[in-house]
Amino acid sequence: MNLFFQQIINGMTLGSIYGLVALGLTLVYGILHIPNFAHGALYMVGAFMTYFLMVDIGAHYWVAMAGSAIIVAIVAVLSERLVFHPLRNSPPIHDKIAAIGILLFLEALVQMIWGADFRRISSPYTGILNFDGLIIPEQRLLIIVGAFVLVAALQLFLRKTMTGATIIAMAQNRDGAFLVGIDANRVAMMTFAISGILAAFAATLYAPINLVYPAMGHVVIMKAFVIIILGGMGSIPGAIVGGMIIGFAEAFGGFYISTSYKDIIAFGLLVVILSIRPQGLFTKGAH
Amino acid sequence: MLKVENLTKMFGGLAAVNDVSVHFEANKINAIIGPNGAGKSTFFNLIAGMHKPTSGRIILDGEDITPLRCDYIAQRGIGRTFQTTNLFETATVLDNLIVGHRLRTQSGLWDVLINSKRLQAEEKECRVKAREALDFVGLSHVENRLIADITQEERKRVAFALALATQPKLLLLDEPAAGVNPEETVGLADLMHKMVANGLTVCLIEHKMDMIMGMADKIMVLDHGEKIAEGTPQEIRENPVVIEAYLGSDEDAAA
Amino acid sequence: MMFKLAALLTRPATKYVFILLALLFPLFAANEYQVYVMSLAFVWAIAVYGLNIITGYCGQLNLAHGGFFAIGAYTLGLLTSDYGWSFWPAFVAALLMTAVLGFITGVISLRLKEHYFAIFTLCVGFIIYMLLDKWEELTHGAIGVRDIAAPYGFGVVDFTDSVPFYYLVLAFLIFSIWFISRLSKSLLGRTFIAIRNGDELAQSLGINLMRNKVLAFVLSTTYAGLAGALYAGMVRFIGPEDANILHTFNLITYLLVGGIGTLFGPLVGTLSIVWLTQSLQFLETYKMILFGPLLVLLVIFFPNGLVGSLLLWMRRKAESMGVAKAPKASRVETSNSATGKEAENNA
Amino acid sequence: MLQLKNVDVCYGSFKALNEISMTVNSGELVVLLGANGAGKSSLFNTLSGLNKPTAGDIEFEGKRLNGLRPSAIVDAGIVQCAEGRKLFPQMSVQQNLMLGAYVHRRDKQGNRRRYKEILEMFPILEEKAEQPAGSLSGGQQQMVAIGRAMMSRPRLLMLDEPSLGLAPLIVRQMFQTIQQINSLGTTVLLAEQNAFAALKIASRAYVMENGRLVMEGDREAMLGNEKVREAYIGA
Amino acid sequence: MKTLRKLGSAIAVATVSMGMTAGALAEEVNIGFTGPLSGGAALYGENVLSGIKMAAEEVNAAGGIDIDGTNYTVNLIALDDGYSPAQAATNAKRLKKESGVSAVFVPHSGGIFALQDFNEKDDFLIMAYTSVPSVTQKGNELTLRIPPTFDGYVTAFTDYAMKHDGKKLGMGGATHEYAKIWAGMMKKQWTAEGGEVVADNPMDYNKSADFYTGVSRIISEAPDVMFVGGASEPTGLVVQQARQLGFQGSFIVMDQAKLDEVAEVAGGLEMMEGAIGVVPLSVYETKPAQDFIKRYKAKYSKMPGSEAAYNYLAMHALIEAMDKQNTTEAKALRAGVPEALKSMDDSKNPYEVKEVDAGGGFITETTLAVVEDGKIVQKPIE
Repeated sequence: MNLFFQQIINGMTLGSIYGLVALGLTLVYGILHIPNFAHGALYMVGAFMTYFLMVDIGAHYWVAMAGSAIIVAIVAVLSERLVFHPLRNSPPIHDKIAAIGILLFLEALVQMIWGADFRRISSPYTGILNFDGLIIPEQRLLIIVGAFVLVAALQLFLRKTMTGATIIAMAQNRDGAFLVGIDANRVAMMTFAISGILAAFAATLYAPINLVYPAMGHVVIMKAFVIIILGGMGSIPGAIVGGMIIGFAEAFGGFYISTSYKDIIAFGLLVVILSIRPQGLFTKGAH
Repeated sequence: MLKVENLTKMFGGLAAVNDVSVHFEANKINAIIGPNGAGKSTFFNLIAGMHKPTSGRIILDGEDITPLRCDYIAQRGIGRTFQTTNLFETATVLDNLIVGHRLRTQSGLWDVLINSKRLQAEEKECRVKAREALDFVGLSHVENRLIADITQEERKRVAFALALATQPKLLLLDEPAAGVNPEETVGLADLMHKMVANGLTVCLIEHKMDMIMGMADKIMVLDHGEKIAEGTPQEIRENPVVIEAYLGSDEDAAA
Repeated sequence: MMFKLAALLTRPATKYVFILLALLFPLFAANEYQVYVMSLAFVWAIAVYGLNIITGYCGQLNLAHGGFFAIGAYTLGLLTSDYGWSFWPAFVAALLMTAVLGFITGVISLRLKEHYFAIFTLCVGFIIYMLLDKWEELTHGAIGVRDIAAPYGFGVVDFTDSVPFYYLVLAFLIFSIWFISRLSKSLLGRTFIAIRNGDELAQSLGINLMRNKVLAFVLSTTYAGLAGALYAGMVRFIGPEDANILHTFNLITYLLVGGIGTLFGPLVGTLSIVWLTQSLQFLETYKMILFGPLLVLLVIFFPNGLVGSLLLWMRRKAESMGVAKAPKASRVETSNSATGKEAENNA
Repeated sequence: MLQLKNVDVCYGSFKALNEISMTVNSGELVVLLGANGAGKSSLFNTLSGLNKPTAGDIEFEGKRLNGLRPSAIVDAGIVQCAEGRKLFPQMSVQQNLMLGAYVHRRDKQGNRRRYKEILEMFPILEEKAEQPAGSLSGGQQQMVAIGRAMMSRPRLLMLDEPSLGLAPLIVRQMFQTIQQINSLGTTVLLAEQNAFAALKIASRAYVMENGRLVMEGDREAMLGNEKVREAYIGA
Repeated sequence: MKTLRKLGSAIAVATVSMGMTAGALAEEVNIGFTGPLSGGAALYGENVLSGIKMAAEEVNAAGGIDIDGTNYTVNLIALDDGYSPAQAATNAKRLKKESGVSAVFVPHSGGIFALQDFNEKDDFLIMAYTSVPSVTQKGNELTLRIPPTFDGYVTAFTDYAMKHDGKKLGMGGATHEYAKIWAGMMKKQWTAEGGEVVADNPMDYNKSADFYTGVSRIISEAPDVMFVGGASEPTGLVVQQARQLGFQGSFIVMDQAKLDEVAEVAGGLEMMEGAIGVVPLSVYETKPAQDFIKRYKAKYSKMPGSEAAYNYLAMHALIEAMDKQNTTEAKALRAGVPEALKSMDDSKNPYEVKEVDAGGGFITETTLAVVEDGKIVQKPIE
């Protein structure tokens, strides 16, 4: 029975990270219609920035996390200004290829600076909580709580602030947003910045129980795409729920079915769901 | 030739087309008018098979085509144009039109591979039909121009020609004169008369009233998805219900 | 001057010159390595031509293409190494296998539109990769497939040598291009392009969307399978990494750089990028630092690809020079404007 | 207040607006009449900065508007309440309204005051403040749209077919409201197909046909004019 | 700064090698490398390359080598193959045809198999860095296998673990090719000696985002010993998570992972109590090994792994063979390397490899180390 709860914890940990990454991706898609394949690279850069700030500068974990978020936000905004903005009228395939260009560049750049070594970030929370045999390392708890707080903060920002409202407005009715005088460029930059910040937070939360290396974004980004399709592209709750579905599917599938095939589970799930419901789980009507 | 019986289409809880029955006669120009959002485009999409009606029947020359998929409906002889037509910008006008007759041909992959006699014959036939259609709309002279290089009005005509190349019996035209300058509108109207003179039945949605009133044999007025009037232009112009739908009633203004 | 040169390039007879050049290439290649790279580039080019059918002509971005390439390679590899088939029967089997699997995938996936189709096929590609990696009983998993048979030349030529193999690949490439050029001008090709121009328009012309899309998809996967089978016969060792999603991205890059939906774009794109990456090899780890931005710049400044941009430039030039008729070659070329996203309002 | 001189707008080779010259004076309620496709929405979108004029000049309170971005035009005091309302359907009524004040986002107090005024104008919206705008009835949605536009404190309010798809009784209320807005000092430019009702509250009117202004005149002159009728139902 | 220097040297190597093809610097002898320098396995490739590079630079600093009376410096040309066999084959063709190398270092078996297809025909020696036994069992006459095959380890580790820890084995190794072959032999040996494999759950060490599920699945079968191992760092994570989940038994660590590096990630040697693995270089107390570590640390400011050390000694042996045989001809080098291993200075041979078997594999003494009381202790093979 404990093993069962153990998988629940594990599913929630994974789901939280996936959800955070997918959230940034879905925002950018929902508002700007860019499937940003470079998002995984932002996640990776986030982890390296935290590593840099902690190991080379000696910053505290939380300070490093904040610093990393700022830097990645800047990188994300730069990519919007320099790459996606000039491509806004091109066919969608061009966005995808340009995103891949960014991804290759960022990965090579990080590798040039830090090398390809596996690196470790240690968090100050190394304790392990033991509830009658149910083992929860503190960092995992932190991930779950952290993701919850971030999602809540994002919701507050989007619902309660004027700036946040402009982002939602742009997603819900582009023309309407123009009519009330919202500046498209501002929103685009803001959206990219938020997606970068979320990626950096996710990476920093996750890094202490994982490794930091230039190719670390690959699998995460693939799953994030699965998640936003599952949850409906552009849907915020969809990203969270989708993240949890994939997290749980992996945890339980990996445990009760097969660890080797656990990565297939996420993708297989999507294929099955889309075969039955071409518009995704949570969207109404066809896309 | 086209009989529509109690056609209804619900989107969610909303009736976009509500219990519309109408009969379009062959060799006539039939117009559908109505304020914005009256359900005109939905009505077209139902006839062309793009949407399936919630209830009601569509009968073309005695055959119930309601359950058919839209490509079969096209083969039965209903051609249509759209408000905007995406064409192959960097190909010539003629090249764009050749595919129009595709639905009357058979050749497939194997014919391409062996360059069969059938394929050659059919390609020739398609080319001939495309030229005929182009000639019909009066654009023979731009045959070799690229789509990107022709005018808006010529594009409209190319779209007509594309629909004509399918050899339809009934042609549905969705706002054919939208985005066309007034002088050119007259030419398009002439073209529609020519279609009817050549045995086609035309059914169009249009907002340009002067054009409609001058050319339609029969007008159906839709408002809020319902048919509120039907008749000749003269009847329509004098119909108080129509006037109210368009101009608002004096009663409204009395406030 | 430039224009005359370009006009010369687009003249129909020029293709025979290029074929001649390709035939003579092994003679003036500096060494066997260059022949080898050229053969590999041709193999990739065949796969890119496949991608061009479904994505360039039919307008559906297929991200599982690399996966089908790998299926072709694995079918040939496993049949020859594990089941003792000889090369050519296994080669035919590889084509059939990719066609059949392409058909099944197509029937399911082509109901989806735009990004949904793209991401769906991305997942299919990833599943193919995972299955090749994990289904050890069949594929040997991570260990890969060794001892793959080389094509035999029926006692006439030895295809294990680089130069004969080069000619073999060249023959397949020429056949592939020839078939596509015929296809793109045929009624069938026009049907595909009509679908790219818009689902609704195509349907109103009486075109059976699903049947034609699936046909285009199957054709494209078969091309991928052909390329994969040749690849297996050339490298003679394959592993799951050959199905890595990055290969699909590479193929798309080749297509886009050359010019999507153009007849010679796939070849030009593949050759230029393959040789470019080879010449950037001296940068070792850092080659992507150059390559990444280069890709971005290309996409921004040459959105129609090299071939597409050349043709467009030719047309503009021809107009400004008062040449009434556009160059004939552009007849079979397509631009990607139709696959463009809905005209977005960008203030 | 607003002056257009020979404004052209082309979409490709199609001239959507052809040499439009018109004037709107401060405090007026000017009606723009014309059938669907006559170019009313094109004109409005051009004034809002969503379309760029290909020729001519647009001046507002002495300031040249050509080529300004939509946000700058709202800032300058012109706002459009577009056809089809263009609300943010999943956002609450309150959020929709507050977003209308986007260009004055720093003036929180002023916005709150304005918000109260809007609710006084449309009391029903106070009850619905927390509901998603998309769940409201058509008339209520139109109120939100007008309210949202008014939140930006425009000096010129453009209304594109506000009566579209509304029940007659609601339409009547709508015109009352528009008149009220105008009488409180906001200049109004109104495009309507409900010609009679619109003319009743108008000070002046223009008639558009095929992208041109074909007639101009005051209310009385227009009400009895056969040409107005023709513009809608044809000769 | 370090990176700028790296980029600088890369460009320098490149310009030199391009100059080479032009024939400008005739007194250089070229040696090739193809391995992963980008992508997920880039670290591994870089480590291998670092050892080879170090050897080449040492030789050049000492004045190069003499072949037939002419003095040559060694020029290493490294190409990235991103772990792809096809790209490795392309690179090898290029190295051979454009730079005329007589030997190519390849650190992955896929690439090695791809190269073995044509290396005899094209006449170059494959310096194979892989423990996969079959690379030297297929009769390729121009292949040298640098590290020991792992069959020795498998037996030794199994013997030790059975005796000290128990009969129930949980398999939690990696999924890449090398790990798969290792695990296969491990399983066979374990059951052959009367043990029981209670769980078999390999995990993707290079890509997996999380090992929690996999590890808990193994632990749920209550094994006495857990087989782990891929690259050192993820292995450390697996060990750490196993301990966190309450696993009390010992580990058999596959030779790709180094006990000391694993411990660093796992959270200290105490997490690894009872772990059995190969003796890490850092524990070698011989003078050649310690000297090598010192020099390597001075150069790269990190601890060398065995892939650096093995390739370092192999490069030295190769160059020594050129010097001794007075030729760069591949067959002569294949014959000359065993001689060179015997005759070359011990300082160039941190593992003191002295012999090559008939198939072309370097013969290394199998070693075994165990973590005892928080220390890595070398144990005799029983």
